[in-house]
Amino acid sequence: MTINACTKSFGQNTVLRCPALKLEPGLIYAVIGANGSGKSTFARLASGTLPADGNIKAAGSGETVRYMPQKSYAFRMRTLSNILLGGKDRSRAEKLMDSLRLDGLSERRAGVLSGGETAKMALARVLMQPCDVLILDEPTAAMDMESSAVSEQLILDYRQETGCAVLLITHDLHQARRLADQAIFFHQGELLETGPAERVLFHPDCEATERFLDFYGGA
Amino acid sequence: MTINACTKSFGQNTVLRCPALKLEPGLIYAVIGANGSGKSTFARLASGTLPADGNIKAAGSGETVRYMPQKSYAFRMRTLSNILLGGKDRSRAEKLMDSLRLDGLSERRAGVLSGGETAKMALARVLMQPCDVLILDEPTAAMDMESSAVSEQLILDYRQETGCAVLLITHDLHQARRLADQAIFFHQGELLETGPAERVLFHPDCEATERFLDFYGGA
Amino acid sequence: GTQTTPPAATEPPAATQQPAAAETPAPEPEPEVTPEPESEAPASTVNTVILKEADSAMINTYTLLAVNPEAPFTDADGNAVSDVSINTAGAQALIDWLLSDEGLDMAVNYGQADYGDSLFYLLDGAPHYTGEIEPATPETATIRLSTTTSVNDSGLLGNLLPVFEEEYGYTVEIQSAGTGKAIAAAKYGNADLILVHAKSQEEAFVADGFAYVLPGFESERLSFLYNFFVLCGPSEDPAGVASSESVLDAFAAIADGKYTFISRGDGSGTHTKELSLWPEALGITAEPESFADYTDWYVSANAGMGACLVMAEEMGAYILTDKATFLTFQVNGGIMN
Amino acid sequence: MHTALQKALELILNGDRELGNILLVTARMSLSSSLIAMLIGVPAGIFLGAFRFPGRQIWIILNRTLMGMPPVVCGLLLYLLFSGVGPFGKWKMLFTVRIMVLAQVLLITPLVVANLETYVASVSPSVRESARGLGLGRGKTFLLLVNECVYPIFSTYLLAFARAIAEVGAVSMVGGAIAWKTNVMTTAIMQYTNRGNFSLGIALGMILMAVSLAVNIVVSLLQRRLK
Amino acid sequence: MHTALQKALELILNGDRELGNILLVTARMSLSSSLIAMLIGVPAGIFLGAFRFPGRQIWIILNRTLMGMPPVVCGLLLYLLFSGVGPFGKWKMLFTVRIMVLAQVLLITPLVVANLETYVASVSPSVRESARGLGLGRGKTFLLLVNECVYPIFSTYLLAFARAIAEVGAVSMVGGAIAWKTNVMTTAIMQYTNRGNFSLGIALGMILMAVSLAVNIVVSLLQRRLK
Ligand SMILES: Nc1ncnc2c1ncn2[C@@H]1O[C@H](COP(=O)(O)OP(=O)(O)OP(=O)(O)O)[C@@H](O)[C@H]1O
Ligand SMILES: Nc1ncnc2c1ncn2[C@@H]1O[C@H](COP(=O)(O)OP(=O)(O)OP(=O)(O)O)[C@@H](O)[C@H]1O
Ligand SMILES: [Mg+2]
Ligand SMILES: [Mg+2]
Repeated sequence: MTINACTKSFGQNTVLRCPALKLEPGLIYAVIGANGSGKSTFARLASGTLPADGNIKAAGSGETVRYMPQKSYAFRMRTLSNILLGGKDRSRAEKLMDSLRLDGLSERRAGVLSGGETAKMALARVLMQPCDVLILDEPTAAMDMESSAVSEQLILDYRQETGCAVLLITHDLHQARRLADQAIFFHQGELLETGPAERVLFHPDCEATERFLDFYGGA
Repeated sequence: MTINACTKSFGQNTVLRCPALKLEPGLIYAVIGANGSGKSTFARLASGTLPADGNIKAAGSGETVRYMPQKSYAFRMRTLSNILLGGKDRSRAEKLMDSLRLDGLSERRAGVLSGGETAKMALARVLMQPCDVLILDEPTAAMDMESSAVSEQLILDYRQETGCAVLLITHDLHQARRLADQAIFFHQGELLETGPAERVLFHPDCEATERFLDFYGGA
Repeated sequence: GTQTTPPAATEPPAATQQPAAAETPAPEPEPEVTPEPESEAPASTVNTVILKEADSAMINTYTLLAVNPEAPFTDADGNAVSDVSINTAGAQALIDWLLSDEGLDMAVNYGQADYGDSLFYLLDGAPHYTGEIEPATPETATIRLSTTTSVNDSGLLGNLLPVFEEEYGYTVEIQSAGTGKAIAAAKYGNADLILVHAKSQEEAFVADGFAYVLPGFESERLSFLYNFFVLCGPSEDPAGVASSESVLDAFAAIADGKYTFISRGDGSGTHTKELSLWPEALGITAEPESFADYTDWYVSANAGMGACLVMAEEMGAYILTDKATFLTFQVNGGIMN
Repeated sequence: MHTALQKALELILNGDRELGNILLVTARMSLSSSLIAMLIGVPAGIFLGAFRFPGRQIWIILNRTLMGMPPVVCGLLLYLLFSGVGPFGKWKMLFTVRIMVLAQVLLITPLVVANLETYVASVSPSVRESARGLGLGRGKTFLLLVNECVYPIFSTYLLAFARAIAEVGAVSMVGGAIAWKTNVMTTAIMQYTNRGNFSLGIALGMILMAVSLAVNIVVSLLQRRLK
Repeated sequence: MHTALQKALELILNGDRELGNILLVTARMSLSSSLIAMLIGVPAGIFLGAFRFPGRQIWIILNRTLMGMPPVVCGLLLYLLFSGVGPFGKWKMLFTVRIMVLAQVLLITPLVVANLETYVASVSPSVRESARGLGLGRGKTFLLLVNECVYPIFSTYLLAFARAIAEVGAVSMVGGAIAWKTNVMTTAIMQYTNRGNFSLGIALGMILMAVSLAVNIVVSLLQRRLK
């Protein structure tokens, strides 16, 4: 799938400038960058939930996209019903809930779930059906370590089964390293560097990337 | 400061059962536990934003408490005004914004900030004035690594200056280790273990704690 | 077009004239809405016409009553209330003026310009005032006049009162409502005088002690003007009321043939009059129960005269109205195409 | 006040036949008009609040202006349209409950739209983002929005019902307040007031408020359970 | 329709003195009553929506019932209270603009309260949690809630104003529709209609709607800037 070159501005504040991008099926792309560097904006454009400037469609047509936003929204219904919004397959929903340890919560109103539980519900929801491009905006930020690990495995499995491309936005560079084949680095709204994860995460070309990764050592 | 023994139920679902707890001034308490184990509920009770069952006040009286919720709320005003809600000292606000790299955003409407930016604003807001007990619910979960490191330093400085007790809820055990003097472990709504961070995080008494920490190795 | 039966013998000549609205330009209210010429097809204009008028049973007498400041006022729950403030001096001045040469003259001539006919006539033996009229003082300057819609809507008061106000410095606040409410307003201490047209209700008002005899007059009830109720209906007149002997026969014919009839149903003077015209055997009173069996033709609209005329026009129904209101309604266009 | 209360009780206890008819017509008219207004207004309001399309702002202002349409004007317009010489005169709807319902729907729908629009505007961005992210189409997203609005829908229904049952200007104009046919509580109150029978007017008013209170309690309980 | 439009324009262009007075009284009455209703209703609505206190649910239901109070009943009650024989008769307020404003305030305030309550209930938990966490007192929290409600406050104001300018039942009862004093647009429309002068009625209606539209546009633009 291709993502068209596009920009996004709010007022005179240009928040994202992104060249055309080709996503290979079956690969996981880690999207990294500082807070406010435009990662979520990129995800919104790529998923088609936000129109780019000039109403350009960022996402290529024909491919199906599934997208888990950074702020997961719990629809005003039970947790299980929320997950079934992602797809009708009940047994798959139950399997996902089991692995994410949400099984006791299926009848709880989704609005009262804890932060991590909400994130897990949203992840399960988005994984319910196959797609061509899966976009995940910091899916594990609110999760505990076990759930985080389970989630990573679920993402890998999903990629395996569907052969989709995955855009994974994360601040956890350990996670990026564990999962990603490719990495995309955003800096102040610019796509600054992209390439194999190995290279970008360990031997970046740009100085800015290097500076960003410096804090990795400290972590 | 003391936290009274209290429980919290929703319907017949008891979400938290917590014995009385004494917090020493000047110490940082890491609060850890799986998703849904009741950490945020504990924070809400301790901060007085949620009444415990029987309307018991969890927090002791006389002490001032400041609390940063898990979901930071951006009031409908500029970022700087949001931060000034925490205290009137403008130069302190600017210093905090500088260190958190929010300085360019002071005139931006807080509602449009990115996830990490919002968290940083909320942290700055809560650090504006001294208090006796500071409660932080996953303050750095949405932040990039540099901001996370800065935030940790700000928390340590604040503790230094004010001599307050800090309750720090976190899923990042590295962070807990770096900052915490004491650790509190919640398991399925029960306060299961508490003690010096060294011991709880490395040589826990309970089996459940041990199991929880197991995933630490994997991370 | 409009047409009428020849007037009964008792009439003053002026009242027998058919309203020649078309001939007389009506420049004051709205120049551009000229009433339809008589020759025009009925479908495009007000189809409701006067069928029966100037019957002796149809005299509509207007009466002034000054509210007695010593009246046995009670509140809504029937507890006595003392010291209700009534502007007696103002009420007296207004009554004096209305019954003076100037006032009566203006009243009797009102309508000539717009309708080519007077809307109100002077009653034989109407009280007449010739003395001085007190000018306003700050305490007496505001006069509260409670009156019926017909007097107000016909424009009579709007024509007369500015002259009085100008000359003597008063301000007259007119509340217009059905006679029932107009009288109730006075009973609740909200009017200094009333101008109404329902004899039985007036007499009850006097009997209850709410009116009093003004200095220089003989009676509490100062009846001074009259005009006629008219029975209107579709120009085709299916019940043939136009040719009936008397208005009572006309009503009987309507009831007999179950032709739709619109009743004000609101306790107004017109309603009170209408109730007295039905054959007694029907037993129609103000109580809804009394006509529950006649709902197929007896339409109790409980609305103002204008709204009822509209309804009559719409349903091709018969209706009792006072002539002044009917003429005003007609001049104003009544129905818009 | 005391007399009025007594009269109200008497009317009810005596099973006054006319009161029964008035209550029936009132219920028929206000229930149908408020429900129809909801059926039109809820989707329209959600649509207006959630989806961006050219001319949206104009529609919003137009709706707000319609909200300010005086009942008497609404009644007058309908009257002219449905009177014998008007374009719809052939339908013979004037002075029936049907046209009263129509007038009420015209008056209430803009209110419903405005209420829903305001609420939906605040939740729609998150809802639409999540729905879109799950590949849900416009139709499903719309249904989800309806589901998110259940609480305000109940509140709005109460508002709509309150207006329907309390309105008098338009209803008397097009319905004619004909006894045994189109006379409703408010027009009956007017009637008694016009006759100077204030305490009977207040008595009917009390009954009306009691009905209102009952509807409120029922709807509030329902709303509470659904929250 | 055409004649009516022509008449409306003529009335305005000729600077008809009575129309001028009617417009003035209408503006005075509807602006003051809607503003007073907001001053009372916004705080009350926010309070009811945000803070838990014993009896809160009862207040909400009570308010919703008041929302259903028919204008004629409200007018009637005030009429009786302020009549010469009523308990407040001495104040001589009947048939003044002041009592019309009072009646409108009684009718509109519950609407404002209900609108604000519904909205605040949805944002208040987060706002209060954050405010409390910053050690802000009730007063400050309340002001923050007001600030969060600016958008619905504007929408509600439009609703309040719309009702104030369009209402006829209560206003005619307590105001008496006295020419040059308490006659407003709606009562004037009623009067003209009663005299069969429909086109003048519609003409006034058009002017009223134009005023409404103008207010709407101004408020909508303001609201947009504040969003
Ligand atoms: N109103 C409520 N009704 C029922 N259950 C509730 C309600 N509020 C919270 N809960 C439940 O209470 C449990 C504890 O929630 P809490 O937010 O304290 O978890 P947490 O430890 O902070 O989790 P996380 O790490 O995901 O933030 C959760 O399972 C949640 O579903
Ligand atoms: N409506 C808007 N108006 C103005 N600026 C906006 C608007 N929406 C977003 N921004 C700005 O755009 C920038 C990019 O936001 P985005 O959410 O894409 O960041 P991010 O990379 O996802 O950050 P984080 O790691 O914190 O989630 C931020 O600085 C934000 O303040
Ligand atoms: Mg983001
Ligand atoms: Mg939590």
